[in-house]
Order: sequence, then structure tokens, then C-alpha cells
Amino acid sequence: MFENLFVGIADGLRSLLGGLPLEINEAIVMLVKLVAILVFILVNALWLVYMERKVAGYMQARIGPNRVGPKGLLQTSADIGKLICKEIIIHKDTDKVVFMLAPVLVFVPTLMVFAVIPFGKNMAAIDMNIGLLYLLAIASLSTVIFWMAGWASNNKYSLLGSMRSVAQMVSYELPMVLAILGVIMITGSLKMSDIIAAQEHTWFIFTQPIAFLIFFIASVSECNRAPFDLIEAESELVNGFNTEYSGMAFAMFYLAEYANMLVCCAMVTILFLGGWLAPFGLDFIPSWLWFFIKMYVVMFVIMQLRWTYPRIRVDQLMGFGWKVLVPLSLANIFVTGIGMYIYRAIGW
Amino acid sequence: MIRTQEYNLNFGPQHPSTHGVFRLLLTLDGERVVKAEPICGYLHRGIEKLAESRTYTQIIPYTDRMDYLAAMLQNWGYVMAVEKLMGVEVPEKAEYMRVISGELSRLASHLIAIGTYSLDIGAFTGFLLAFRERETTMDLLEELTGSRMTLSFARIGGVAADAPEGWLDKVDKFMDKLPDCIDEYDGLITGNEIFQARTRDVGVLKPETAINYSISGPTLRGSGVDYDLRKAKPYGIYDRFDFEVPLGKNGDCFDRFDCRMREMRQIIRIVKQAIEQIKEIDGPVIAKVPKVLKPPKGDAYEEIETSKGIIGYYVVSDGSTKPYRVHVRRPSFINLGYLDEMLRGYLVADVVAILGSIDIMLGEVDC
Amino acid sequence: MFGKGLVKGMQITWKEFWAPKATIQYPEHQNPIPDRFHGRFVLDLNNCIACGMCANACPNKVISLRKQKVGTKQFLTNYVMNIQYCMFCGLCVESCPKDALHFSKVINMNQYFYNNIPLVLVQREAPAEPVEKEKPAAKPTSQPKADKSAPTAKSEVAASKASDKEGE
Amino acid sequence: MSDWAGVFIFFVVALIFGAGGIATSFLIQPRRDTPLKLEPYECGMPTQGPTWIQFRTSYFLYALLFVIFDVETIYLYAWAVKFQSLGLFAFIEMLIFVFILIVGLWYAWKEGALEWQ
Amino acid sequence: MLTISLTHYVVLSALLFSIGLFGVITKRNAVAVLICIEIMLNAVNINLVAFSKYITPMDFTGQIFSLFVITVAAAEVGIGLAIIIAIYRNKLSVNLDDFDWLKW
Amino acid sequence: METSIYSVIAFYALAITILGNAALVVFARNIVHSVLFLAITFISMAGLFLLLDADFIAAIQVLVYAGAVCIMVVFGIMLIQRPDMKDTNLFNTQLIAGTGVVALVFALCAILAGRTAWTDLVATQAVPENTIQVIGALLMSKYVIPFEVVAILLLVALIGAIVIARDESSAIAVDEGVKANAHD
Amino acid sequence: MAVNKGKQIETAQKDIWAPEYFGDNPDYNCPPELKRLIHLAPVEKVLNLARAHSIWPLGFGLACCAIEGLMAAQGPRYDLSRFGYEVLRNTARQADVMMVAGTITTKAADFVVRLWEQMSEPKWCIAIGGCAISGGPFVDSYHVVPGVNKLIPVDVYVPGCPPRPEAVIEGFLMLRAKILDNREYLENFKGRVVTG
Ligand code: SF4
Ligand code: SF4
Ligand code: SF4
Repeated sequence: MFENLFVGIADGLRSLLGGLPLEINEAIVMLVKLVAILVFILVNALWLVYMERKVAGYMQARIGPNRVGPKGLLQTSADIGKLICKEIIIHKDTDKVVFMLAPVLVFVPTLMVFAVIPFGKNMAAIDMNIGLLYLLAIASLSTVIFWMAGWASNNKYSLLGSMRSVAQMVSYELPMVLAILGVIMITGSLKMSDIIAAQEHTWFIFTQPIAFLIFFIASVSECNRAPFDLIEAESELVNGFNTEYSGMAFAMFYLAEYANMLVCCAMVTILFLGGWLAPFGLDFIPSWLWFFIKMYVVMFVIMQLRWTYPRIRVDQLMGFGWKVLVPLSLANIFVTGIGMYIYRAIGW
Repeated sequence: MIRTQEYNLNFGPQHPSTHGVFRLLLTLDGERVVKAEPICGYLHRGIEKLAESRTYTQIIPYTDRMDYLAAMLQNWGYVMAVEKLMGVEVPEKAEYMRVISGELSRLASHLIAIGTYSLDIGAFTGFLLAFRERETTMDLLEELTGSRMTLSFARIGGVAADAPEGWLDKVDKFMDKLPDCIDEYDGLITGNEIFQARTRDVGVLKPETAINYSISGPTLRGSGVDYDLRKAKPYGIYDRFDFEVPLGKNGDCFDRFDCRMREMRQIIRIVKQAIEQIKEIDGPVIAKVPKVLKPPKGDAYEEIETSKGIIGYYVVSDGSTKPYRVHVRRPSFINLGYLDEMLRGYLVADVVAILGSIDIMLGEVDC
Repeated sequence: MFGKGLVKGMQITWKEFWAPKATIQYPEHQNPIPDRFHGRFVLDLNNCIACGMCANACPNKVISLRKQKVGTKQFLTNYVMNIQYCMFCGLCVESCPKDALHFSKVINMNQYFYNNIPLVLVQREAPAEPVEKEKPAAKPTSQPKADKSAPTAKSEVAASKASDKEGE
Repeated sequence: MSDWAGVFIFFVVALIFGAGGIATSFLIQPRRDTPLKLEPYECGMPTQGPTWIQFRTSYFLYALLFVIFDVETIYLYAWAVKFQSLGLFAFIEMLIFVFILIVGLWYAWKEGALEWQ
Repeated sequence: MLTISLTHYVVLSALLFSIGLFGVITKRNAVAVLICIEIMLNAVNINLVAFSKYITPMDFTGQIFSLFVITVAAAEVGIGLAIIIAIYRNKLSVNLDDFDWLKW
Repeated sequence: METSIYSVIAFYALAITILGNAALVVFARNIVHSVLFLAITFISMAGLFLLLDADFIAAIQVLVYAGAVCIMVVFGIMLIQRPDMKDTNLFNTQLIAGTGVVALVFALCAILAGRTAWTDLVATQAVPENTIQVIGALLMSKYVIPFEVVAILLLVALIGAIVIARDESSAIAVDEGVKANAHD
Repeated sequence: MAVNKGKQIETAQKDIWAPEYFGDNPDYNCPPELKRLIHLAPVEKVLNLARAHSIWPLGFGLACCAIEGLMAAQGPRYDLSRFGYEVLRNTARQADVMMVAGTITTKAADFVVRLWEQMSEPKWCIAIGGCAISGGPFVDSYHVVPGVNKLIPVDVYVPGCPPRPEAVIEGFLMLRAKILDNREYLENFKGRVVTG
């Protein structure tokens, strides 16, 4: 019943604006989609922060925020409200332009990535041919922004933190990219909708378990979550690259972190958990709801990881990335290739 | 390897993992420590000096504030020194009360030590779960003494009060529950591979060095030196209890941490035995001492084993109501002595691990 | 096997997630406070004989009391505890010969202003006549000025200084 | 083509969002600069020495490895999408390609370039 | 000028190339020179892709060439930086004016 | 021949961004700023590639140049940077000569470009939709040899860079130098 | 810092009931910053609502009180996070409230002030424990600053040695009332003298 809710809205809008020239019509529809996505990200980021604190509380024998608003739901809104009206300190040694540019830009790659994520059947804002590659390319830009933030702060902790984070993100991007390769070999397309369609019968988590593991670990690392949260490494580097940021500038990083998490979970869902496909033929639940359910299951696991594991040391982190994950993901390509030949020999 | 330019990094005083206001001036080469200069004194409150203008009894609350995590043990050390000076005999029951409350204090201290250590390593949950048990310990201590942390429970010649009704049973019940909790920490922290990878072979302290640097407490025993004052020179009534002294093998951070973990299990044993034995004893909890204490001229030194190591109180009397001099051998301060060499060559992340594993208490370091 | 500890950790947090919570919702609920708790002081005026033992026993000269001779008895006019200096050690309570000074279970002594922090346990004027039926030996001629101007208690040194000589 | 126009709109809106957030904040925030506030934060102490620290070669080596392998993945992607229709020859070719790079990884490993210094 | 033809791309490419070249000749910092070389290579890429689109749209020769150029450029930066680091280690400078020991 | 008004606007906007940022790369006083401008140049170049219907190349441009090469350059800078160098990206003494040479080169290019009859060469077909598929196929068939050579090239670059960049023999000498330098 | 011999207290505290605070005083020269705030006043109400419910403390402990006031109050039993006050920031830049928990020695005074200065506006300060309020047990010592209000303005005092975590929570609630400008609550405290 609700299956076509959002698609229907978009179509309705399009026909409503039928009188306008095509480009403008498309642009307006795109803008509406965009605003919807933006709202979606913000609401989700707020919710995720709240959920994180609740989950953390529950795992630590306490209850977490419950006073502000019903069940404490307005807690994160209050936090953001406060951060907006907090002073942004730009201290005298900073590289002022770069320092302020970083928080402005930090949301850009994240939001742009959302353009290709299908939230449900036919519900990607843009379903482009090289969707996956686009996603990877844009996502790789965020490293530069983190580095900008750390360098411009002109603070040793920030610089150390940002250099670490860049080295980390760079090292884990590789296994992530290589892990996806296994999926692409099977689907033969970089289009998100094709990838999901290819999982009609079996999710790739079953056909590509190694790739799934690698991708999952690498994406946890990419969004700097524990046990790979060296970027913030509170007990060592104070707050990592955002040590000098205050107020809204900090809030931007804070939100972007959660938005990044959202991307990672969405990616895991799309690539390995069948995206919006309903399992066991339970398709009375709309596709977009399935997508959320899967996404939030992954999210919960990531949160649980954070509240369970200690932080790993930087040299171990690098060693793990390069000496375990990269060879493993290369091996995965071989195995997938050979496996597919065998499968074809038997199957067809 | 190219040697990069060395630079200084302030680690503290306001740093989440220096456990208070402690400052380490690190000289780093890349991320490796070349030199570490511990700078303390940010919490120097002049307790030793203040003690000279207080009467003997009035000093007791001040000793609390040295190692505020295990306040009873500090009280105990001090009153033992004064008792020795005055030749006071402590009633049996008071000794037991001291043991029970002292061991509970030690438990609270160890719980914080493992909690904050897991926080340093990055596992937040371990920290808060340890605090859950600490709250119970605090409740028990509060019921006994009236304060949660700064107990001021010991008195010269005994303890301030007898156990309230039903208190011993409560302690007993808590001791029954505790092993499960310790198992939980073991599962969550000690058994975790990441934690082990972080702490094994880091900050190795050789037994000889440890002895040479006069290091004591779990830090020493983590290196495998079997020296616990409770066993080696049983003070009070410790010779009546049957317990083990947990020892480490390699002397690395993990061993030190594990020593504390296993020591907690021994605390359970001691407390359980003490509760069993105290039930048969009746009598006062404080000896007859004059209201105004005037110890004879002379000096006395007594040392006991606290949760951090061997604390020694040296009290000099000039025959008046106030001590001429009080000096404290603070284990945390002495354990810090080897820090610089222990840190050299390790990464910044290891600094946190090593510093946390020594379990310093700044109130005691700076005194 | 590698990974066993990791799985165990996840199990524990999962278990904790569903386990009962230790939190007590403070402003509404509160853990019972034990009888011996060292909270805010209360002074039983009927028992207090203004002997000054409590002020003497205190390590930090927290207690300042003013007394006045009314008849044969000492009359307590002013008893202020500067609890900002207090250690809540209980030595004063222990030393009171008449059991007049107690701890209560009140934990909250918070204030917005520094001047309000001291606990004014007694603030009153001495009666002109001795309350008791005994013959007044000598009627005090001049009424000592009682400090009634400021509601906030001035930290008082005189009494504690006077009572400090025992220690010297 | 219109796909990319959409992407461009995304970019612009994201930029506006970021800039708008910060700008709003600047409008309503209280500001008071004091000399101490304008100093870098370093655990409550004045910073010691230059803040532009010099890093070690290992960082560069990681970046280098990353660049090399990143370039490699491009070819892998181009190959992977066609993998099913290309046949065994292409697969073997790719094996050779990957193998050559694995040699590089092995060399880096052996030389200790993967060690964090 | 309301159409974009191949000439536009070629001119753009030439301009970019000139900027890069200018940087290569006049910069003092070795890393800056490397960066400028990158710009030059990119200018070439524009040409290649433009040719590919306008002249041989079905062959993709230009695109594949630019793929190779990107690869080579990446390798070049890597090696170049490594050399600069090595030189820096000996001379403690990245100033090209100091790198004159080949002349003696 | 692009005629859509949007692509014309896009082209000019991109061209200005590219040229402006490239100029800033050259003229920025701080080398880190140069790198950041370079990143912008690269990204807008990707936009240009999109205009040229080369989406695969555009994605790669962003992935490799903006995401990887810039990071590597930045790391390189952090490795060799002296803290006292705020103005790290100055011109050398050949400024005037350089300008002359560049003007000459550009004039030559312009003349050549102007004299070529581009319009004769222009083909009429459109670029196929799915570029990556075609490129993948071409790489595996027509360009097999260059493809394998690329692997060798990358290998050589990797090994070469590692050999050059890590050098133990001179470590001690440099050590002294660095230390001496650190104190002034 | 001089030894606080006579325990004479000169308080350096904000008096929010002073006439110039309300701008009633015609002679009062309103700084431009304040003028700007006056324009913002309607918004400020909403913002204060947000501020009051999200007070992030600076993870900054000095001595014994830090264990009770910071750690135990965050702990499972008392759980400051219910109010949303558990987000301990390690850098002064992001913190809202400085909980001065513990003894401030003359050596530490310097960095306490520095940390306070480096916090971003708006900021508050809670003095936890006798030491932070007045030097507490160590007021006679030669190396102890008699009270943090000598260094920075304090909003809420939480006496105790150490105060129970409940009292710390109470302190936070008082701060919340202050930020919300909850007049009834505040009047309760004005000139309040606790008598036995
Ligand atoms: S010791 Fe007791 S009786 Fe004497 S003044 Fe104090 S409270 Fe009153
Ligand atoms: S509790 Fe201790 S410090 Fe407080 S007034 Fe009594 S004796 Fe003095
Ligand atoms: S007030 Fe008491 S508990 Fe708090 S820091 Fe001071 S001495 Fe320690």
C-alpha cells in the first residue's frame, strides 16, 4: 500500500509541474528529492546520536537521555540548538580560511553520496551508470577535508589526529574498494539498481561472505568508529582533528560522522543484504521500510562494536589493514573468479 | 630510517587519561616517544606541612585525601604509626573492622583502576560497569562510616564505630555476587584480543629494575616479584587469613592489569574469612586512649600495603599534642620514577596504556 | 582461538543491554541514605551547653560559636559552620559531650552565592534574664550587640581562635 | 547528462547547507575574544615549540602504496564489469596483472614499508 | 560563441598547459614543481578526452590513453616525491636553487 | 558540437574554475594552499570530463587525483616541511625568463590550434552510454600489452619509490643535521 | 595566593540581580555585544531552552571530588546522561560548563584560568567540593588557592567533601534553572540562609 508512496509523490510532482520546461521541471523535482534526502539525513543523524547514547546507556547498566522531550527524544535537538548558538573560536594561529572551510565542506561529500543510494524500489535520486564508482570517488574526498581541518587548526593534537585519520582512511579504502569488486564481478554493473536486482535470489552476504566481512570492517574503519576510532582517540589525542573546533563547526563534524555512518550502513545493506529487497517474500512491508530495517540492524551492530571493544593501536590498525585485509580482499577476487567459472561449468 | 625533527607535546594537565592533573612533557619523534618528563605538583596541597599544625586525631581526615580512592588504607597506615609511637594495643575487633573496611577500600580502588584503565584503552563500557560495582562498595562503606569516599574511619587505637546491624551480612552477600561481576570484566576486558594486543609486551618492567627503583604494589607484582607486605611482613592480623598473592610473568601492562584483576578475587577471600572470624569476637572497637593525645618524644615508621603499593608513615613526636613532623612514603610517587624509561620508544597510544597500568593517584603523588 | 574474546565481549554487552539497569532516577527517587550519613549538620539546641568542644576538635576550624554568659550558664548566641571548609569527617560530632551536634541526611547544600554557604545553626540574642529559675548572680549590664543586620553569616574567627588555645 | 546536473544541484545545496549552518551560527553566537582564548589549546598549557610537526616516512609510504593500488583498482573495476563476458583469457590476464602488484605488496611488506614507525 | 567546439577545449588545454609550464620553470619548491607537472599532464588529458569525444567517439582511444596518462602521472608523483624526500634528507632543503650539485 | 545553453554555461564556468585555480596553485605562497587549489582544479576537471561524456574517466579523475594523489603530495609536504617555512612556495630567479618561455609556448599552441581545421575531423556519432563496459572490453582485447605494462610500471614505481624514500645509510648524518637545525 | 589567614572572603561572583544586569540603570553603558544580544532576545529564549538541556561538561578533574562529581555522577547509578549532561568534552573548546572539582593549587591556578578562558561562550562554572569553593580543608596551606571564585566566576556552589553525586546532579539542575532564568527557583535561593 505504501510501497509507492515516495515514487508516487515524485511522479505527482512531475505531472503537476508539467507545464514548465523539461529542465526546470526536472530541476525542481531533483530539488525536492534533495531536500527530502537532506531532511532524511538530518533526522536520521539526530536520531542516531540519540540512539547511540541510548544504546550506550543500556549496555552500561544505565538508561541514557530520558528527560528532554518525550523519552529524551529532543535531547539531540537541544544539543544542536546549543551548538548553533555557541561561539566558534578561531584562534590566532589558524589558517583562517581553510579552518572555516573544512566544516563547511565536510557535509558535501556525504550529501553527494546520498544521491545514488536507493532507499527503496526506484527510490534513488539519481541512478547513474557508474553509481558505485561515483560513490567511492566522492567518498574519498572526505579525507582531504579531514586533513584540512587538522592542518589548519595549527595544533599538534589536531595535526597528529588528522594525519592519522587520513592514513587510516586511505589504508582502509583499499580493502573496501577491493571487496566490492567481488560483488561487481557477479553483477557486472556499477549501477545500484542492478546490484540490488542481482540479489533477487541470494543476498551477496551468502555468496561473498569474505567480501562482506572485509567491507564491513573497512567501512567501520572508514567512518572512524570504534574499535578504529583513532581519529578521535580521546584518551590519546584529546579530540583528534577537531580539537580546536567549537560550536557549529564542531557540530558539522559531529553530524557528518553520523551521516557517514548512515552511508556505510546503507552501502552494506545495498551491497550485501539485498538493499530494499524483502526477504522470505514478505513484501507486504514496503521496500523502503525493509531498507531501513536492514540499515538499522547494521547500525546497531556497529554501535555495539563501539561500546564493546577497546580501541586498537595505530600500528596494529595499519598492519591489520595492509597485511590482513588487503591480501584477503585480493584473494577474494581470485576465489570469486574461479568460483564463478566453476559455477558456470556446473550450473549452465 | 629518516630521523624526523623531534617536537614536544604537552600531555596533560587537562588530559582525559592522565588521571587527574598530571603533566607529561613528551618529546616525540613522529609518534614515538624519545623522552618523557613527568611534571607533577599540580596537586601539591601541603598535607605533610598541614599535619604539623593539627593534633594527632585531626590528621586522620587529611590522610584520606591523599589516596582518596582507598581512604581507609591511608588512615590505617597513619594510625598504625601513631599507635606504635604511643604503644597502644588495638582491640581485636577493631583489627577485623579495619581489615574489612580496608579491603573494601582496596576493592573500590582496584575497581576504579581497572575501570579507568579500560577507559584509557578505549572500552567505555568496562569503565561504567566497574562503577556499578563500585557504587555497591561505596554503599557498604557509607553505611559503615557515613562517607562514601573520604572515610576517616580509623581512629588511634581502633576504629570510629562498630558495624551497624546486618552490615556484615550485606558485605557477605556482596562478596558472593562479586565473582560474577569480575568474570564479566574478564570477559569484556581481560579476555578481549584487542585489549591484549594493546597491552601485552608494552611497558615491560624487569623484576630487577622494579626492585631497584623501589617500585611496589601490583606494579611490582606484575613483574613477578612476590612481595606483598600482607604476606611478607604481616601487619595487623593478616597472618590469620589464607590468601594468595597474584603475580605476573612478563611485567608488561597486561600483567599489571591482570594482577589487580586477580587481586580482587583475593580480596573476596580475605573479606569472607574476616567476616566469618569477626562474628565470634566481641568487645570494643577502640582501645582506651586519652582524649588529648600526647605521644612521648620519639619517632615511628609503619608501612602497609595499599592498593597502589607500600605506603609508609613516619611520625615524629616532640611530646606535644601535635606531631613535629609527618612524612609519607607515597607509593604512587615512587612508582612514577621509572616512567620515563618505561615510555621511551613506545607510541603515543602506549603512553596512555603504560601510565594507566601504573595506576597512579595524583593526590598521593603530589601529596 | 582468535576471536573468542571478541565474541564473548559482544555477548556480554548484548546481555547487559537487556539486563536491569542500575540507575536510580534521582530527583524523583533516591536511594535510602544510611543513618550514619554525614550530611548537613543539625544542632540540638536543648542539649548544647556551648562548651566549644566541637570547635576544638575540628581540624579545620570550621565551627565558630559565640556565647554569652547568662547567669551561671553559657548561652549560645551564634553558631555558624563554614561548611565550605568542612571535611565532613565527623570529629566534631564525636567530640560533643552532650550529643547535641548531629549529622542529618540532607545531602543538598548547594548555593548560588558564596555568602549563603555557611550553615547558620544558631543566631539569636541572649535573653536579658537568665531563663532558669536560679538567682541571677549579676545581671549583665550591657547588652552585647547581636549580629542582626545581615541575614548572611559573616565568617567568624573570634570564637574558633579563642577556643584554639587548648591545642597550643 | 541530466544525471550530472542533478549531482551538481546536490553539490550546491550541500555547500549552501554547510555554509548556511556556519553563517547562522555566526549571526547568533556571542563572541568575546580574550588573549588566552586565541591561543591554541594544548591541554591547558602554552604550546611548546612549533606546531607544524614533521612526520615520518611511513606516512608517505602508506600514501604511496595507496595511490599505486588505487590506480590498480581502476583497471580492476573496468575489468570486473566485463568479467562475465570476457572469457578465460581476460581472467588470466587480470591474474597476471594482480600478481605483478602482489609482488609489489610483498616487496613493500618485506622491506618494512608496512610497518608503522 | 554559444557553441562549444573542439577548439575551445584545445585552447583551454593550452592555457592550462602554459600555467603548468610557467610553474615548472619558475617555482623554487621542488614539490610545487611536481604539482605543476601534474597540471600539465591534466591539460594533456583534456585534449585526449576531447579528441576522443569529437573525433573518434566509438574508439575510446583518447579515453584509454588518458587512463594511462593518469596511471603514469600517479607513478610519477610517487617517484618524484620519493626523490624529493631522498634529496631533502641529504640537503635538508627542497629548494631547487640548492640542488646544484649536478652542475659543479 | 554542444549547443545546449547549459553545457555552454557549464563549460565556461568550469574553464574559469580550472584556470583560476591552476593560477592560484602557481601563485599561492603556501604550498599547502597550492595543493588544496590543485584538488579543486582536479575536481572541476572531472566536471569537464563529464561534459565530454567520459564519466568513467571523470570518476577516476576524482578518485585518483583528488582522493589519492593530493593526499600523497600532502603527506610528502608534511614529511619535508620545516616548521619555520610559512612562505613555502616562492618563485625562483627565473621569473622573467619563465614568463617569456611560457608566452612563446602558448603562442605556438594557439597558432597551431587555430590553424588546424578541427571541423573536418569531427565525427558525428555520439559517445556510447556505458563507457566503462567498453573501456573494460577494450583494455582486455586491444590494449592488452599496455595494460600489462601498466602493471609493470606500477610495480617499478612502487619498488623504486620505496627504495628511494627509505634510506638507512644516511640516517645518522641527517640526524645530526636535523638536530642542529631544530635548535635554531 | 596569599594564605587565607582570617578567612576573610571577598567574593568575586556574578550578581544577576544587579540593576545593570537588567539595563535599568540609565548611566549604564551598554556594550555593543550586549546590544546585539538585546536584539536577539526573543530568539534567546528558545536558545536558552536548548542550552539549558545540553550542558556539556569539560572532562576536567583535579582531585578527590572529580571521582564523585565527575565519574560517579556519570556512572550507572546516578547517570547524568538522563539530563543529557554526560557528554564529557576533552577539549575546552567544546565544553559548556567547567566543573571545578578538586583542590586548585597555585601551580594549577594558571592552567585553570587558561582552560576557562579557552572555553567558548556561553560558559558556566560549577564549583564542586570544599576545595573548589574556598580551599576547603587545605585553606591554610601555602600552596592552595582559597577558592576558585578568586580566579573565575562561579555560578553554582556544591559544598561537600566530596559532595554526593546527587548533590552534583542537584547542582546541574540549579544551573539549568539559572540558564532558563527560572525566577521562582532563583528567588528561592536569594538571600537564603540555611538554619538548623
Ligand atoms: S560540643 Fe556539643 S555541647 Fe559543646 S558546643 Fe559543641 S555542640 Fe554544643
Ligand atoms: S565534620 Fe570535621 S571538618 Fe567538619 S566541622 Fe566537624 S570536625 Fe570540622
Ligand atoms: S573538597 Fe574534599 S573531597 Fe573535594 S577535593 Fe577537596 S579535599 Fe578532596
